[in-house]
Amino acid sequence: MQFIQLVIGGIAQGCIYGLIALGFVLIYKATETVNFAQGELMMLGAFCGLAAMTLLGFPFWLAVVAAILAMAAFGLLLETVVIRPILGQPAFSVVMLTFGIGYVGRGLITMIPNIGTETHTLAVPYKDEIWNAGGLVLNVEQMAVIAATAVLCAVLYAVFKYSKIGIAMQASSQNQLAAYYMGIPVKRLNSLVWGLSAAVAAIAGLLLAPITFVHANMGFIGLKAFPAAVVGGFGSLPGAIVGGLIIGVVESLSGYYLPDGFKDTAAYIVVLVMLMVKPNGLFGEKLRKKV
Amino acid sequence: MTTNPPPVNGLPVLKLSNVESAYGPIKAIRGVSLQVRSGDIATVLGSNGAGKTTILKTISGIIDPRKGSIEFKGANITANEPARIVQQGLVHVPEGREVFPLLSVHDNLLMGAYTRSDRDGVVRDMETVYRYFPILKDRADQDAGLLSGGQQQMLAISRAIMAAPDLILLDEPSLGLSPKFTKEIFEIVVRINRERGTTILLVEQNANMALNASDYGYVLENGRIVMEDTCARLREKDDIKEFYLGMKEAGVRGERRWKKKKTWR
Amino acid sequence: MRFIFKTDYNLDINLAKHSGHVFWYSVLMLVLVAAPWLFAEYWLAQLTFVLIYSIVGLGMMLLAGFTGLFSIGHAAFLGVGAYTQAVFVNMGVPFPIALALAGAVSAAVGVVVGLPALRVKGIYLGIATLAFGFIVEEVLVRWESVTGGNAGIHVKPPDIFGLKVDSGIGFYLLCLLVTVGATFAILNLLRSPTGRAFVAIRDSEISAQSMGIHLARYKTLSFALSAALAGVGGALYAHKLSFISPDQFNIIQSVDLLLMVVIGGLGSVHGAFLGAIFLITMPQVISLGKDWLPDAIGQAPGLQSVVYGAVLIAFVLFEPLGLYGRWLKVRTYLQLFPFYRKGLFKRQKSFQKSDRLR
Amino acid sequence: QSATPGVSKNEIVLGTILDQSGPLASNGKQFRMGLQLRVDEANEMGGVHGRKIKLLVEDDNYDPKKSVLATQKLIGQGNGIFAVIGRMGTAMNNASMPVQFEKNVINFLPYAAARSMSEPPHPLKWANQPSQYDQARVAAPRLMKQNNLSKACILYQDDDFGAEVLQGAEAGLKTIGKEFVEKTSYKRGATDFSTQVAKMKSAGCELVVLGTIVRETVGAIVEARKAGFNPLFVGSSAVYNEQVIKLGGKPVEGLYAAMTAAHPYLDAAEQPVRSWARKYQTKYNEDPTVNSASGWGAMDAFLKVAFKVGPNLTTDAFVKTMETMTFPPDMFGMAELTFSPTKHLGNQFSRLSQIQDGRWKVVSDYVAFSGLKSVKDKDGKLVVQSEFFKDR
Amino acid sequence: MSQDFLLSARNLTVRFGGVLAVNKVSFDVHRGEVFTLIGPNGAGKTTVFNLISRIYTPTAGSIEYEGRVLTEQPPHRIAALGIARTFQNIELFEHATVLHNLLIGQHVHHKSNVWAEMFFTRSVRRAEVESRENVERVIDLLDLQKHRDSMVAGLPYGVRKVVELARALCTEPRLLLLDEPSSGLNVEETDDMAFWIQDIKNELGITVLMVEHDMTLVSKVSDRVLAMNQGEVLAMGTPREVQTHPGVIEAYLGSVEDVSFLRRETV
Ligand SMILES: Nc1ncnc2c1ncn2[C@@H]1O[C@H](COP(=O)(O)OP(=O)(O)OP(=O)(O)O)[C@@H](O)[C@H]1O
Ligand SMILES: Nc1ncnc2c1ncn2[C@@H]1O[C@H](COP(=O)(O)OP(=O)(O)OP(=O)(O)O)[C@@H](O)[C@H]1O
Ligand SMILES: [Mg+2]
Ligand SMILES: [Mg+2]
Repeated sequence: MQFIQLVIGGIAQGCIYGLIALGFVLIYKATETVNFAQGELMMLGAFCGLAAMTLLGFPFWLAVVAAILAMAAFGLLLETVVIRPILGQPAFSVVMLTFGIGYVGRGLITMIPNIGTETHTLAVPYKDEIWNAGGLVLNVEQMAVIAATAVLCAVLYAVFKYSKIGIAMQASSQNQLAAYYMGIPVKRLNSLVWGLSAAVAAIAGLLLAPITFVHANMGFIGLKAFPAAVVGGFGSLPGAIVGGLIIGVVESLSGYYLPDGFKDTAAYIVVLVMLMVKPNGLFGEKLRKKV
Repeated sequence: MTTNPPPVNGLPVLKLSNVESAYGPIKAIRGVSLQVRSGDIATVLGSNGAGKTTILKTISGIIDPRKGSIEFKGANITANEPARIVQQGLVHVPEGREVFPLLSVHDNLLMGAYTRSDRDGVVRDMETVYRYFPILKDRADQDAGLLSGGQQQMLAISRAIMAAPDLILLDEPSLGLSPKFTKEIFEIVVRINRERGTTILLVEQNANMALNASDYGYVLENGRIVMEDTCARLREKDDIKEFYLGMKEAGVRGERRWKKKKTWR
Repeated sequence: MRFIFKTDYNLDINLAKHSGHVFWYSVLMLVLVAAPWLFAEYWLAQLTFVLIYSIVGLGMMLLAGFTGLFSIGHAAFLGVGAYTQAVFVNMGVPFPIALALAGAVSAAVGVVVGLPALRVKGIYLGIATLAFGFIVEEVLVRWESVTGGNAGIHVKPPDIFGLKVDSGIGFYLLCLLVTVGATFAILNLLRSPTGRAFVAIRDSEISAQSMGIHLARYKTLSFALSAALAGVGGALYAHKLSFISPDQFNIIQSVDLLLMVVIGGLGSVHGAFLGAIFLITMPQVISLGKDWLPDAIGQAPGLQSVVYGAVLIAFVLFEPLGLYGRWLKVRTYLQLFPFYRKGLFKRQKSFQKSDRLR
Repeated sequence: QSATPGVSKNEIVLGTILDQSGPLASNGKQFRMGLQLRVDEANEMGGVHGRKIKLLVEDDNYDPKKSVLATQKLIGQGNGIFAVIGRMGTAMNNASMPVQFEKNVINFLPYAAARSMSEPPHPLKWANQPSQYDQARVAAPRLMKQNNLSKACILYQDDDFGAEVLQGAEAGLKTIGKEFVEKTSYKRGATDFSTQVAKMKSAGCELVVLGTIVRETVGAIVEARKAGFNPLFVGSSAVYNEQVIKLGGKPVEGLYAAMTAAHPYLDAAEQPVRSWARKYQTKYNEDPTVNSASGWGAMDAFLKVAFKVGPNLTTDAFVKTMETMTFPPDMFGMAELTFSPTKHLGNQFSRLSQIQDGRWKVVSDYVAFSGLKSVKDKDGKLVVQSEFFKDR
Repeated sequence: MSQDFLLSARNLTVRFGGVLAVNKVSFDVHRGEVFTLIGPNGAGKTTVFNLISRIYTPTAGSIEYEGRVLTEQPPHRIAALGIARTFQNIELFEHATVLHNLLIGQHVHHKSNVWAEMFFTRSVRRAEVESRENVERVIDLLDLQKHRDSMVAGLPYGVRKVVELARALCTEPRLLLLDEPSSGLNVEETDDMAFWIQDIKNELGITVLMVEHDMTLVSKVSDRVLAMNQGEVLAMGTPREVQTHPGVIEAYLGSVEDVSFLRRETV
């Protein structure tokens, strides 16, 4: 029983990692950059929701929609203002940019008087609700995360696999020059991707808010989502989820059965082991240049 | 488009006036003016580093010219977004293949048709392409990056065909192709030109092929156009014969030692 | 413009390419040696930190800038060096020996990290080093008998076989010595076959291999050298701060180190120094600027990180080659004056190509 | 005039180094505003013996290295500073103190509750906050005894702060002959406490000592309530915070916390606190917190000493005076502070507060942790006895 | 194994998933000859090169080189054994100068000792000067003087091909593998290439194994030619023999020699 409860807890936590990892993978698949500001976008999304509910007095669901839209717009803006000017530079430059964006995002939120430095709660309708199923405690907040993660993953997977735009996004990440030659509007797609990933971040932020609270540093949880994405194979959407679940469950079990310290490093140990055994992750493509 | 009217050889579909492009401080082409008439095949000859690729890249908006202007179908497309230029019906088959290595061959072809919205036409052209290059059909699900060099070249050309453009810029299409396929490629190029009325601007090291297949030719040296004429006449020029067609009087080894360098300046 | 007529291959090999180099670098050295008598103590302390971070930066530069391997866990090596130094110095081991040990232990750890690096690259390597950084931090926390755990440990001042260096000036000169030594070692390495092998690996692994470069060996070597430099830097850091605790070597520190080399200018030794200067002076500049701003902004928490992030963004956007790149442009401008043409440094359109296939 | 750093004819320059942009920016900001409020008040009244107070604030991002640099900057800049007041964080203080002591700069009432703020003794070290260690040492055995509990657990943050609480609580339990049945920790910033709670639940704990700060406190308690695990929770002064109530809501009812200064509730009974809070509110447009009160208090203490020293302010004179100081309890309910040449930690008391009906209620008098001893009572049971022990 | 064979492949077979890229291919390369592989696109020529330079491992079969089993050597040892190659798609160190590229070619000839290098001892300096002299000889041979200090990234395609050849020569190989050396070169440059290959064979005494599509070049320089098709050996012999082999004409050369049929006038 205890074991099952731990696994359930691990799955719930894993879905959180997976959800954030989805955001990483999305950007990576479409632009081949790693967005170290994903956590901050998530934080901004949560603050948007908070603002919509407290300042504008929106009901919860409306606030959710508003926050997602606002963040999508923000993502577009971000792309136009800071990412686009260096489009085409090595991916690493963009990675550095995202560090900068992260700093600025966190700083700006912190600068808001009386709000930025505080921790807030988001009044979600299902707060603190639990289902008791045969002695197992199921947390509604976590169930919401699980459900949303599954749906998002399926939708994004389909987009990348079957839609022309999704394939074009991958194409421009693999060879931008060729994408231009084909008439793919690389810039527009790039905006779209950033908008999309900011929206995904907003969803993650809103789902996480009841679990981790809303505060300027809530984005740091993203540091655990990286290992999740890597374990699954960085370019794979289902991989992000599976990676998240693996890490969540390993964390949960090692937290209970192993001495202190293992829970917090479990994610990192798992990722190192994975990289030794299967360097491209579970679902990662086997990449080899043909000469 | 397959539905295009038969070729009306006449009006210039592409017109470069006084174009100058540079990489940083290095000027690669200067004062280049050329025209390609609708329905024609035009070719640019030139030795290594003459600036042929640079001309094509400037036309398709990959590099912005420092000076001069480029007109396509009467509209000024100087320094436009590459994507916009393609939408107007100008496709560039780049030097060095530039396939999408991690997409399947099929998806690569699909990307070639990105700007099109007529599904039926795309399906039809896909079949045409597969008929031209059956190996691509066999490998439709393989990652394009794993194709052999020549197969990738076929894919690059096919992608351009998939776009059903009005003008194709071809940068060394025969690079790395077997002799048999080189001929076939040129046949295909000529066929596309004849059957679909697609105008073609061709850059090719195989001058013999190029001069035979084209209507009009330009010779480029050190970034400047030094000669232009119909191909029929170019084929007869001594300089062309010697330097581009390899018909030297004496292939003596010693000659190379003091390198008779061609120059028109 | 300066034209140099070369008469000997040695001219290409020498570090100083012409007499101007010799002159200006000698002047710089003189100023640095005289610094304790030129600058106030506060500025000297800053300068000491700059030197320490330059050493670490050299290591980062070797790894990221020249070998093309990015580490997001480099603070771990800094930490290993710092703790090794602290433990040995507190045991009474003389400073030079402890410093060598700090470098060696870090290098050994670097080899261990380098091993997975042989199989993964790009983002995977980044995450592997990130993971490794967290694990080292955790070990420092848990291995209380040696590290003192979270409470941290105090470090005794350096003792060079009986000669105690407990003044700021003495320690500064010590750091200067180590920095100069490390810089020459790296410069020499970079003009030797090993340095070329690193660059080859950065540009194309497949052809490096076909040129007979043993990828595993050189990648590990790069990791080891980089870690050793970080370890030496960490050891000096431990002395300068005289108190170390595990959380000083966390992810934020690692990111700072990465930013340092990026802002300095990846792929140039100068960049390591310029980056270190930037990293240390930036917070000072911000807090100076604070007083000029209205209170609502100047005193607002978070200002520092906004400015920091904004500067970083500005650098990537406007000067991707970092401070060193900017300096090169200024220099060229001056040399060409008055013939400078406007388009000279116009950025070319460039196109991203997948790093996944390299 | 002597060449005392930071003191000039009409100015005393003080420095403080606080986290203004890092993980504890919120506390740092409130503390800074508290300090500044008192400075402004003093300057409006003409300063100290004709000298205006100037407070230089540095942000260290909760990073020891930056803290050292900031300290060096403060002491090296212009005429230097007379004292560092209320510097935040244990590691930051530990790293910076040697640097400033070299320059004979006092470390005055740091905003850190660790033993190293007053130990090992140093003439320039002056602290007023009972350490987390001592708070836990008093609170844990006391609640055990009071409620007749037998099994205690601890959940602590695995850093220097958590270690203080852990060691203190362990020492305290030892006085009543007990040990923790479960010790479990988490990393700073953790959000998932399910395994920790599961561990403590299966150990059957009745008292859980929390070496946690705000969010983790709430996270852990909420998780426990969901799992149907309802022991007594007690934390150090770090959980004594309005935020805990705001975030936690219902589940955190009943939580105990060790504390000294009481939260300045605006509708609080005492008039002086009310008018102080109003002043604060008008100045900063936000409600004061216990951090603001601590900042205000620290500056207030400094001013009192400086007044007492007289017009000839030197470091030596300040230290001499400080060694004789006794500060009566202030309006926030801070205990009496007494200092002596051998006693550099002013406060040796802490008390307990509990969340009742969404408010912190003080539920005990001050308890001294120095005089604590355990005695066998007539039944042979161990009892904690203290000269100060006095339950309400 | 006879001393005349520098390299001999026996029953080489490689399978990539469903594709049988090379199927039971055997051949011998004699010391001091130019041996050419031809064949239609996708015949498996480059794959054979990749097998020799150990980028791929054969599914079956073996390669012997100077009496050693090559397939047991790690990839980085190949250069040290005296085998150098060029790549079909050019794999240069883009962000380095031509000189730098060529110096890397000298890598195998240095016992690099990190400590000595850090102090840049006299012997390191001597070795550096020596490398430079070797490199300069290659630069002279291939007429690369004016590109010596240019960044590779900015060079035209044709020059890069030459630089890659030069880099391979700098490893001072005994066996040189050239993958389509003339692709992207015009007639005149191809002529130069032919002369160079002959120089390399005759003056430097290096054995050349080449993949090439330009039949003029092939006939000019090769001693023997092996034609492949779909991973299998189709024909082997002198250039003349192979060019007249019906299977080769059918699969590779195509039948029409005259290309004037392309002209518009003739349609
Ligand atoms: N990225 C670049 N950076 C700097 N210079 C360049 C760059 N690309 C080309 N050049 C220079 O521009 C000139 C023209 O190059 P271009 O590629 O157009 O020649 P080309 O005629 O296509 O030659 P090839 O036949 O080799 O393909 C060359 O001298 C070359 O050195
Ligand atoms: N790594 C690989 N994975 C899958 N298939 C491969 C791989 N490498 C080569 N192939 C396939 O093996 C076949 C032979 O390829 P190879 O590159 O050897 O051809 P080639 O003879 O060099 O042709 P070309 O003249 O076009 O360069 C091709 O069909 C190619 O698709
Ligand atoms: Mg070209
Ligand atoms: Mg090939």
